[in-house]
Order: sequence, then structure tokens, then C-alpha cells
Amino acid sequence: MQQYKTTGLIFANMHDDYLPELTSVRSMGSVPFAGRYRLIDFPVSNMVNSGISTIGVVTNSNYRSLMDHLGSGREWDLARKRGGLYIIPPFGLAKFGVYKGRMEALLCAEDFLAHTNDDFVVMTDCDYVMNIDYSALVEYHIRHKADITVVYQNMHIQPMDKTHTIFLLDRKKRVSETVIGVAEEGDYNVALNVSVIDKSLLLKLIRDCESRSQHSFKQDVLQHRANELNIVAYEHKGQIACIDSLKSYYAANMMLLDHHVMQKFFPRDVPIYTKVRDEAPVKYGLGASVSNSLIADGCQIEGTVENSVIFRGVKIGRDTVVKNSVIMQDTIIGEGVSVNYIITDKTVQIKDGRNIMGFASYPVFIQKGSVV
Amino acid sequence: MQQYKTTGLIFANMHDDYLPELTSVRSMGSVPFAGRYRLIDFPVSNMVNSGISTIGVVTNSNYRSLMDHLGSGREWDLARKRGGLYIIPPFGLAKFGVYKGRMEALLCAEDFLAHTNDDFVVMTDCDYVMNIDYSALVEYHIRHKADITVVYQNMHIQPMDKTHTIFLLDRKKRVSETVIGVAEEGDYNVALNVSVIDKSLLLKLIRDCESRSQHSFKQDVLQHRANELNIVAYEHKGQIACIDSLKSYYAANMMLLDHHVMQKFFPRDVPIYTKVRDEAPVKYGLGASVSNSLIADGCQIEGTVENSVIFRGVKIGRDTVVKNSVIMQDTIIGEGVSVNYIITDKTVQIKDGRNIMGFASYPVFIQKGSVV
Amino acid sequence: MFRKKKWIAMLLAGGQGSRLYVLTKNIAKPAVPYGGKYRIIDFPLSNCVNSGIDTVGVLTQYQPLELNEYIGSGQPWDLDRMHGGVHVLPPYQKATKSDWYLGTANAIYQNTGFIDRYDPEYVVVLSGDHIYKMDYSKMLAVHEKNKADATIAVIEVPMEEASRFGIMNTNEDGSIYEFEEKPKHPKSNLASMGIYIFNWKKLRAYLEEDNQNPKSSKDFGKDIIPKMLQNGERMFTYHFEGYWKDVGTIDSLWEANMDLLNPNVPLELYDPSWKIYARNPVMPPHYVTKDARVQNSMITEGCYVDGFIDFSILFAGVTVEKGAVVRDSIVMPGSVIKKGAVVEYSIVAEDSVIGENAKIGMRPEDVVDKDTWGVAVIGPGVTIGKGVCIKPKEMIDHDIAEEVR
Amino acid sequence: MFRKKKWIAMLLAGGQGSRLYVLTKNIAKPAVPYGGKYRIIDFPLSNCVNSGIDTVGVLTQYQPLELNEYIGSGQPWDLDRMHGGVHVLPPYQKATKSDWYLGTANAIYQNTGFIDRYDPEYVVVLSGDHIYKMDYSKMLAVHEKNKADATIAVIEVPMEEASRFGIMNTNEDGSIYEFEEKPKHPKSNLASMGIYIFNWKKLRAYLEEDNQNPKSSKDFGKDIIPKMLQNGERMFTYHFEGYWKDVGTIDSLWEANMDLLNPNVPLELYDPSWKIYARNPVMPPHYVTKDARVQNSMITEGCYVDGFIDFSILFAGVTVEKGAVVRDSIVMPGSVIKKGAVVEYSIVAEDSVIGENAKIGMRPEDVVDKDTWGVAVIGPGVTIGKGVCIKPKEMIDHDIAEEVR
Repeated sequence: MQQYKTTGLIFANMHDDYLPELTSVRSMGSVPFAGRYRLIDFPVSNMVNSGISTIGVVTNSNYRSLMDHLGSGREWDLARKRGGLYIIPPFGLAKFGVYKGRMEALLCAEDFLAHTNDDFVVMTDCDYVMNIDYSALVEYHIRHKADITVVYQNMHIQPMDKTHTIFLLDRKKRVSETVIGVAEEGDYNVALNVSVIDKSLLLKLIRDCESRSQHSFKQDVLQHRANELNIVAYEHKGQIACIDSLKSYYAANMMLLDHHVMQKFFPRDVPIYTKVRDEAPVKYGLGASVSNSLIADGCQIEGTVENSVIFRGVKIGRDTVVKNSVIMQDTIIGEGVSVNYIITDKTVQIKDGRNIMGFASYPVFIQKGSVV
Repeated sequence: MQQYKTTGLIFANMHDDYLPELTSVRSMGSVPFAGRYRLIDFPVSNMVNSGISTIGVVTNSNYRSLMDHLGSGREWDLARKRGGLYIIPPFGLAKFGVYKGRMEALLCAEDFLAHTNDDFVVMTDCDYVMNIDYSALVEYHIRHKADITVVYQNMHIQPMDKTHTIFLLDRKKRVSETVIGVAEEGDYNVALNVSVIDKSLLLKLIRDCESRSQHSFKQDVLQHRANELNIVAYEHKGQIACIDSLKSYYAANMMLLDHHVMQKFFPRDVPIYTKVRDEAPVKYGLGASVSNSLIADGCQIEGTVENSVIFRGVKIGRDTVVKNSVIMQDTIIGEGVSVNYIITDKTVQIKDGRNIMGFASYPVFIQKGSVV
Repeated sequence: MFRKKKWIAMLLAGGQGSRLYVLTKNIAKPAVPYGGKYRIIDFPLSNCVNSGIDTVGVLTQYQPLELNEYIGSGQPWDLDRMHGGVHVLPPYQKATKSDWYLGTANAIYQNTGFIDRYDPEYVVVLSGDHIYKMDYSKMLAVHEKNKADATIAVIEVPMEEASRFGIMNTNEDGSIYEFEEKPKHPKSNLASMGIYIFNWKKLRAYLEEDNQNPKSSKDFGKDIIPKMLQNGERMFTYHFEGYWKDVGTIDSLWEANMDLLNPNVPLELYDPSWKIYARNPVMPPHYVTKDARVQNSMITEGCYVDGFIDFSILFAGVTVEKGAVVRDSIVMPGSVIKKGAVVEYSIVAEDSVIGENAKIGMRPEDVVDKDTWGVAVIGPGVTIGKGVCIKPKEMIDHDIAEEVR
Repeated sequence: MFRKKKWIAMLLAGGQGSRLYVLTKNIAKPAVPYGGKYRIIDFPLSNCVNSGIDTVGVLTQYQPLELNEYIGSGQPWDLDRMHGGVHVLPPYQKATKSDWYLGTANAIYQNTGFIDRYDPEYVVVLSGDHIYKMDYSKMLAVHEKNKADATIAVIEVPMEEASRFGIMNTNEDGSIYEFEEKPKHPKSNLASMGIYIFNWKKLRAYLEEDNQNPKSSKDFGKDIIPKMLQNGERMFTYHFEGYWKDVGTIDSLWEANMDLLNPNVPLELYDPSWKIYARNPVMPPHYVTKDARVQNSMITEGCYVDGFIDFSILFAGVTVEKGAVVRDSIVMPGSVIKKGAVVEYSIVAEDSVIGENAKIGMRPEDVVDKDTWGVAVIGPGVTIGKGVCIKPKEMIDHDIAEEVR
């Protein structure tokens, strides 16, 4: 049982710009991952598993597929009369349109937050994949009497990694400075874009930033208010996958072919929920040959699959070889095809006899619905 | 059982401008009506009662309260795996923002329509309240081999009624001309803003209008394509209430105090569904006196109520007199108050001893959340 | 697929409620309508969900059809959960034998498999016969603080009525040293409310042992509790203050309804933080005509009132025609009181029709021989003819035709 | 609150399925897993919803706990409706008496009240024992066209097997003139599939009459159908073509699973217009390691495959460790096949563990005395020790420890 009353807030469109190939037709939160999931399944499931049952999903654009995916929240047991899942879209209220920064997005969520009875708010984006217990985070937040607690992991980064936010910490894990990008290669405490904050403070900050025309949580709160506020850092030691480019997206899928990594994302007793598609089991034909691959239900496999992640409802024909690839749902690959290092978006068709080849460092991306 | 496969499409924001007092905080579809309903409850319930179980609700702005109200569609038995209720908001897909006319709105709904397996589409706005069997309408449409069937009722209108669309019909009930507003007082066949259309034709018209930058269904389809298309009219003979101004909104509520009219909107075997609020029954105190009034659950009444419609969760104190008024949900009226000809929006508070008085032709409107 | 739950509730809803006579001929007692839009079972179910219990087993046996249908998926109580939620548990056949539930303890014993699936630390045992609002999480906090094996909710009753109840005799720390069922000379006035919290492992062992005992009546009050006390388990009381009423008889059902109209009775249905959930009828607001008069009453959706209503409760979809009088009475869903009929001190069950100018029941002050007075009851679906007179205390389960003069 | 329905279905799910032995020790036959992620009952339930039937009563009696839990609110089959939906109907106590269901007809008779609430024109009676995909709305269309009182679905069986079935002898127009239960000398090869459509009013009358008859076994096939024929009611057959299999024995359950791997068998699970719905496990995609080999098999979510899988079906969450071989076998949810174990021509039930290098079952070609050969069965939750050898046709319902050498 949940000890402290906490509301969840998920920003589904943050960082859409990292992954234009996949987000031109959807939000970051609805990017497919790991054979049968969408990125948003992780924060939503984490919240449910942590006892958080009132969850707002802040959307901005391109959120139709996200709404279809989440539906009434039933698969996450969030189809509730009290609490449950709320989608907070743009133009939902007369005063708000499409938002610019996170603080403006929060303005749309103000009503939602004001109506919950909870004391704390866990806020998260969808760009870091992890299986995390938010209730431990909230307990840490309370124990440290923090105003805001931010989550980080220590990792090695390059100066060109402009997408990372870095925390400089004092001995007591207090954030002394927040910087965006680094000048030198090295090990840094990198923000996982998850934080917990007292609800009353958050509501105050939303108003405060509005009256000052401040839009950014990172700049206007974490950076500029570092002295006023007690901002504390919490280290997440578990497995993560960072998705900030098509390359890292590909790498994150390939990581899952290490079964130990897979088990860290999907421990049996802390499940990740997703939309049910009522697919039949995978059917392997007489000539099928599969190795080191992750295969979701509804696939029909007649050919060879190696080092690949195959999403729901994919068909792979006879004498076809699929290697080192990420094949999204309902892709149909004909007979005698050979593909290597490719990413297909949903409902791609690859006709008989085609050959497509990319590199590990530059996988070929094939757009949703393309016929090759 | 439904004989012909039909999709429903409801335009929740059409005609918001008729009723600025009530729609500054909500869409036309979520305007409260008849003590416990919202206007959209009528088209949604009519569809469900007619066997239509795939329903799209096209929204444009101010639709947060509508989303809260409809939720997953459960109260209408529309929380389905197959079909069910879909909200189609602006910015849901990359290419679409806030729409201008109905044809542009339909562009947002194109995907939704394309994915249904149905042959016909019933389209409706929320400005005419009625209990209508759409399956009879669809059968009429098929029998008349119509391209589009529009619904009308013959009524007496004034030249200043600019909100009405008039159909001129030939003997075979074919629409020979569509005009907006009339020059002389008289009886006319007035559009109820309900129509049925073949899905394939609708999809064609959506594309056609897009490529010609045409936005309006009335002007660009009904008026300008009257010769190309077989547009047929269907007379709805049942009770209606037209809501095109605060005055007519008030009158529509007052109509319900005639029990025969009420029974026409709410026949026992054709129920209108709405969101459940789990209110207790109405409690009448020792000094209560009520006559000719409609009272929804959750009210606590200690004073006098006459000729009024009282929504859910209203409190009326001792020695208070409420006459000829529409009191919306969660309004609290203190002791010793006297009000006559007023409309209170939600969660208004009227303090002890206040007097407020309007006229039948000009009811006083008190904004949502006001304290008087 | 089953995740561990801290606690779950088992609701005993099997009772026939035979002292409600015609009202429970076709339905189980927990399904009896109450308070204008509720049924008795709405109270324990709402208490569960409001207390944070998300898994409830409802043990049914007698006429469960209407109750099953009423509970359905549990959605009205927010108990339609992926993990947990409300489950109706009837008796069933096993590979080796088939048993009806023999007693309250046996009913729980037969559903050990159901409980074990959730591996709960605590099991709350409730009955479906009482009207009350109670936060079981407060009781659990006391149970945990006491490190108790069992905690029994008690309420203070007037000392002179104590001999009608199961009485708990306690030490100063609230621990129980003795339980007396309906004692002639009660030592305390702490009556058991039939609400128990047990450590499941402990209870499980006692249930298994009790099941082996052919002499046991397999009842919590008669067998399990005394046995646990005898063995020196840690047993504590939890003091409840507030409204609590057994609605096991016609009189107590009538009273419990009337209590809702008494501003001095502490049973608040309008508290948004502790809503009583129910399956809602799909009906428009009720309408009160120009000629009607309504005072000190509860009326709900779908009613049409053209008569005089005083100190009464009308359920959903009741019609009271012009000139009809309903006073000190309860009229259950869908019934019609025709023109000029007078209903006093009565319970009219669902879908009944009281004919024009009929007279049902009477005020006690109008009765000469007070012993003949009592609440009149019209059973479900009964039609009372024009002008027919039903005496106080009568109980009608069949149609009565118009009097021929 | 109850609106009239054109038709509803009543699904007989009460059977113990005793010829499935250890597989149905704790669960009813319709709850037996099938086809990698289904249970038998998913087929009739999915058929109902795909045919447009939105109200289904499931009649349970034997070990219904798991089935109840599985059906739950009916959401996986889109049968959680406000009006209608799926309802589990166990036997219950009435005010006057209490009966277990005595036969198929009696089970329906006892739920007359349930059916009457929907006031249906037609009632479809189904059994929960068969694997097939069928559009009942086509059968209803034939029933209506024939203006029939009852329509019985039939399938052509090989003439030499006809004496194992209930055989319908029909006139040219499809009307039935005779029904023979397992005839020694069958006149036709039209076997009853145990799927009936009745006009409810007519059936209701026959059920009431049958209930009065103390000599009746209260069974559709033995009592109701012959009686209706005898009285000259309009009885017709509906010819079904397609896959239909009774899974009442170990052999037929094994075969029905294996049929899914045979491309020539017309049972298509990948047809989006006729999905078979099931309660879905919450597990990630299955993982096949570098060293694994998988051919001509079905594997579902949550599996980890490091061994050799050939002509087999693995259910959700099965682990096959390195070097283990699963061939011509069915491994039900959550079971583990340890390193080097060999499972051939076997059914391994849920949550079992096959120890390292154990040998379960054998290929028929490896057996000398063919009479001793058969499918080996490991019951649910059983642990087979390291190196233990289980012979063909054996049925194990208890743990077997490692062989001590």
C-alpha cells in the first residue's frame, strides 16, 4: 500500500525533437519499444506499481496514437471512478493552447493538480526507459526534507551530448548547480528527467513562473531558483536506456537481447503493462530458424531471424533473413528477403526478394506504412 | 439489433457562439441541461439506443469538461474493445490544429472514419435537444437512395432568427434549396443539424473540400452541391428544444416543467444516459415547500422552490424562496434568500438574505463559481 | 498474475433474512433496498473501498441471482480491478465432495483457496446485514498497534439491551478475556458488531482445525472466537462510535430508514469524502407537481409526486398520484400509489401498485388496541385493488382485488 | 433496467471433465489451457461476441473458482456490458429448496429467472468443451428462415465413427425426423455438435414439463430433443463445415493442440475478423537464445527458450533451459524444463518443473510394445526430480524426487 499520497504527471511530448523519424507521426510517449510496448508504458506502469493511481498525461500535439494506446487506462487498472488516468491535451480549457515549455505545460495541468488530494507530485518524461520504484523516491524526498528531489544516474558522457542535464552535488546530495551539456568527456550525474515535488510548492511555482513569463523547469526553476529551494538528488542505480536519437533508440532495443538486461527492465513481480492486442502466439514454420531474438505475439515466422527485436503481428516469409534489426508491428516481410541493420516503423511492407542493409552505427529507417 | 452498420459523429463545439455565457468555460456539448444532463448526453444516448456503438466526438477547444464528463464512455456502455467512444481533439495529429468549419473538422475525423467498418455516418450537433431513433433515419436514407439525408422540423420562425437553416423541399422531399435565415415570418422546414451520409461519399467530400479550401458543410456541400447530390429531408415529428441563446436555453429548461414534454424527452424505455455522480437522494427538510419543479439527486432543500429546475447537489436554506429559476449543480443558496428568474452556473454561492430578480424574457445569469 | 495484498475483505452475504419475510422471498437480505437508492450491501462495500480495501469476496448462498446481478463487475463501487476487485463466491462442487456453506466460519473455510491467491496478511470479515459507515483502516491501525491476532469491532449499547448481543468483556488495555453470546447478566455493554480483523495465517489454522471438529457449528461467534480466546491468542476490541443498525426485522428496517429523516441521527449520506456507492438507476430528476406537498422526506430520481409526502422515503421511479398520501412510510422502486390512496406506517416493496383510495397501514394513534399495531408490508410486485384496506402489521404477498360492494 | 434482447447464449460449463484426469483435478474442463494462450472456454465466448451475442450465462458447478476468476467481468471478451454481458451462474439455494444442477436441461431450467430478465426470442445453448470457430448469427438466420422451434448444429463425421455421436436423421429440407444417441447402425453421418438454438417460449415450456417428470434425466440430448421430436415441433439441422473438436480426453486434447501446427487443419487463429479473445498474461515478448532451435511450434509471451523445440506448444512464461528438448509436446503456463531434460509426446501442466536430464514420455517409434504407448501427463505444480524417467502414458499428480543411485 502507498504510504504517502502522490499524484503522477507524465510529459508525453517532451523531447519529441530527439527522434524526428519516429515522432513525426506520434508523441515521444507512444514510440514503440521492446516488441510490444510504448515508451509511456514504463512511467505509467512504474506509477501503478508504486501505488500511484491518479495520473495526468500532459500532451501537446500528435497525441492521437497516445490516446488510442492509453484508452481509459484499463490495462493499467486505471479505469477508476476515483483517480485514474487523465489526458491533459492542449486547448482543453479556453485560456490554454499549445505550450512552449514545461512550466507552461504545467499551467494546463493546474486544475488537475488542484483537484487531487495528494501531497506530492512525481513528474517524469518518457525519454529514459527504466523500472523504478517511485515510492522509495518519495520516501527519500520526505526524509531529506527536500523541496524538489531530482533523479540521476552517474554515467560517462561526451561533450557533444547536448541532450543531457548534469547535476553538481554537494556531500549531502544537495544540487548545487544544474548544467546542460558538458565541456569535457567524463563521468557525470545525469538527470533522468524524473522528479518529485511538494504539490503546494509546484502550484506556487506554476503561478510564479506564469507571472514572470518563465517557461522552463530546468532553467527557471532548477537553475535560477537553486538558492531559494532545497533541491536534492536521488540516485537511480537500476538499468536505464536513454533514447535521445535514432541511434540510441536502436541501441536500446539491441540491449534487450542480453537476457540479464531484459530481466532488469521486466522483473516478473514488477510487470510493465501495455495495451492488449489479443494476438495469437507466435507460429514458427518448418523452415524457421531463430537465434538471439525477442519475438512478440501474433508473429508468423517462416524464415531466419538473428539478433533482432520483432514486434507484434509481424510476418517473415520463407528463405528470408532478418538480422540485427528492429521490426515494428504489422510489418510484412516477403520471401527471399535479406535485411540487416534496419528499423521498420509500423505496417511496412518489404516485398519478395528485396535486400536492405544498414550499419550498426547507422541503421536504415523505413517510414510507417512504406512499401519497399 | 442494428440492421445497417452506422458510425456516429458528434460535433461538440459547433454553435458555441450562440451561448457565450455558458460556453466560455465549456463546449456546447457540455452545457448542463435538465437537472442532471449535459447536451451531449442526448446525441450519445440516441446513438446507443439506435444500435450505434462506434462514436466519434469532434472537439475544438474548451473540451476538458467534456472529456471529464464522457470519460471512457462507460455510462453509455461505450467502454468497448471494439468500437466505443473516441474523442477527436485538435492537434491530435501533426497536420491538424484548431479547425474553422465543419469540413475542416471532418478532416481531423478522416482517420477515425476510415478505420470503421460501417457504411453510413450519422452526424449531429448538440444545439437541438431531442430523443430520436437514428435507425429509422438510416432506413429512410437507404429507402430514398439518398446521398445525404438531413433532418428537419416544421416550425414558426421570425426573420431575426439568423441561427436557423431552412430547407426548401420538392414533393418527393428532395432538398431543392438550403437557405440560412428568412426574410418573412412564417412556418418553415428548419434544419435540426442532424444528417446521415454514405461513408464513402463523406470521405470523398472531405478530400474534395480540402483541395478547394472549402470549410463549410452548409455552404459548400448542402448549398453548392445541391444539384450534384441527392439530398433528401426527413421530418422529425417528436419534441425538440432549440438552444441558440441564453433566452432559449432558459425556455428549454422551463418547458420540462410540463410533465408531458418531459416524458417525450425521457420515455422510460428509451433512456438518456449521463455521468453517474453517486449522489444521495434529495432530502426535504421540515419547512420545505416545493411545487412544479424538477429536482435532481443530492439536493438538500429546506426552503421554498417553485417553477424551477434544480441540478444535482444544490443546497437551499431555510426561509429561502427560489422561483422560476435554473439552479445548476452544487449551487449553495443560504437562508432568507429570494431569487426569481435567475440562472446560476455551477458552484455559485448566494449568501444569506440576498435578493436577485430577473424577468421571464431576461433571466439574470450568474457565472460559474461566483459568490453573491 | 496474483499479487500479494496487505488485506482483503470477506463479506458474508449468504443469509436468508427470514425475519424480513416477503421482502426476502426472492432476494438475499443484503440485496434489500434501503434509504431511497441503496441496498444494504452498498454500505459494507462502500466502507471497504473508502477504507482502501480493493479486494472483496462476497459469500452468497441464498437466492443470489439479484445480488450477483447487482454487484456485477463491481464498477459502481470502483471495485472492478485487474488485480482484486469484488468477487461473488457461491458454494461449489469439488472433485471429492460438494458442500453448501454450513456456517459463517465454514463459508470462509471453503474459500481458503480464493483468499490464498492474494496471500494477505489480514482478512477483514464483515456481514452484509448492517447499516453503518466505518473506516476499517483505523481498525486495522489499532490491530497492528496491538500486535493482535484478532480484533473485533464493538459498540456500546444500552446496558438494558446488552443481553440481546454478543458481549465482549475486556481488560483495561482493550484485550478481550471473555466473550458471552447473549448473556443473561452482561458484565459490559460492549456489543460485537460482527466485524473482525484476523491475521490470515492464524485464522487459517483455526478454520482448518474447526473444520475437523464434527461438533462445531462452524460459526465465528460460537466456535472460532471462543476457541481463540481459550488458547490465549491476542484478541482486542476496536471501539466504534457512530450509527450502526442491524436491519434484520421489518421494524428495524423501517426504523433504519426513518433514521435518515432524523437530523439528530449521525448517519450522513451527503459527505463527499465518504460516499455510499450504489448502482444508479438511469432516470431523470424527480418531478413535484403544483399540487403536491413534500416535507421531511427523501425522494430520488424518476419519481413523480402529485400527492402528499410526509416523513417518508420514495425510491427510484415511484409514482404518487394526485391526492394520495404517503406518511411515515417507505415505497420501494417502481411502485405506484394511485389517486386518493393512503399509505401510513408501511413498507411497500418494489413494483407494487396500491389502488385508488386503498388504505395501507395506520398510525399508532388511530389504533385502539396497540398490540395489533405494527408496520404494514406489501410484498414485491403485489397489486392492491381499488379501495382495499390493509390493516397495520399485515404482510401481503399476493394480489388483492378490488372490493366488490 | 433490463431491456429485451433478441437472443442470448447459455454456456454449459459445469462438467468435471473426468477423462482429463489430473488436468481437471482443481479446475473445470472449460478452464483447461489450450493453444498457447487460450483456455477452452475462450472459443465459445469469442464465438458469441463475434456473432453479435452480447449476453451470455455461464453455468458452472464443478470447481468454478478458477473459471470465475478467469471470466471475471468479461472484459477480455468485450462482454462487460451495462445491459447483458457475461454472467457466471452457479447453483443456489431458494426459499423452498436447494438443488445442484441435475443435468444440462435442469441447469437451464434453474436459471429461467436469469433468462426471463432479458425476455429473449431465442436462446442459444452451447457447451464449453469444444474447439471451433462458428458464426452463430448464420445459424440463427437459418433458424429464422425455417421458422424452426429448434435448430441443432451438425457436422459430417466419417460414417465409421458415426456410432460414437448423437446422430440426426433428416428429411431433404433439413428437418429432423429422428435423433439417435450413439446408434449401432447409424442412418446418417450428421453428428450433433451440442449447439442448439431454441425459441425461448417453446423451450421454457418443455423445461417446465421435463422438470415435473421424475423419470427424466433432465438432459437436452436424452430428454428434451426426443420429446420435442415426438411432439412434432419444427426441428432443423444447421450444417457446419470447418474445424470442430471435442477435447474431452488426454489424447484428443493433445491432438487438438497439435492440429494448430498442421497447416492443413482449417483452424486459423490469425484472422483479425474472428479473433479468439483470452485473458492476456502481462509478460514481455519471448526470447530465443543464440543456442536455441525452434521449428514448427507455437511459443507465446514470457517464454525463455535456450533448448530445442520441435512440433510443440509453449504457453506463457515457460522456460526451456540449455540443451533441453521439447518435442511433440504441450507445456502449460509457467513450467520449467531444466537443462538436458527431454520431453516427448507429453502434456506438462501449469507450474511444473521437469528436473535436469529427466525424461518425460517417448516417441511411439522408440517403443517396442505399442500398446504401452500414449501421451505422458505431468499434473499441475508437480516437480519431477533430476534424471527421473516418466514412461509414456503415465499420469503423474505428485512430486517425484531425484533418483538416488
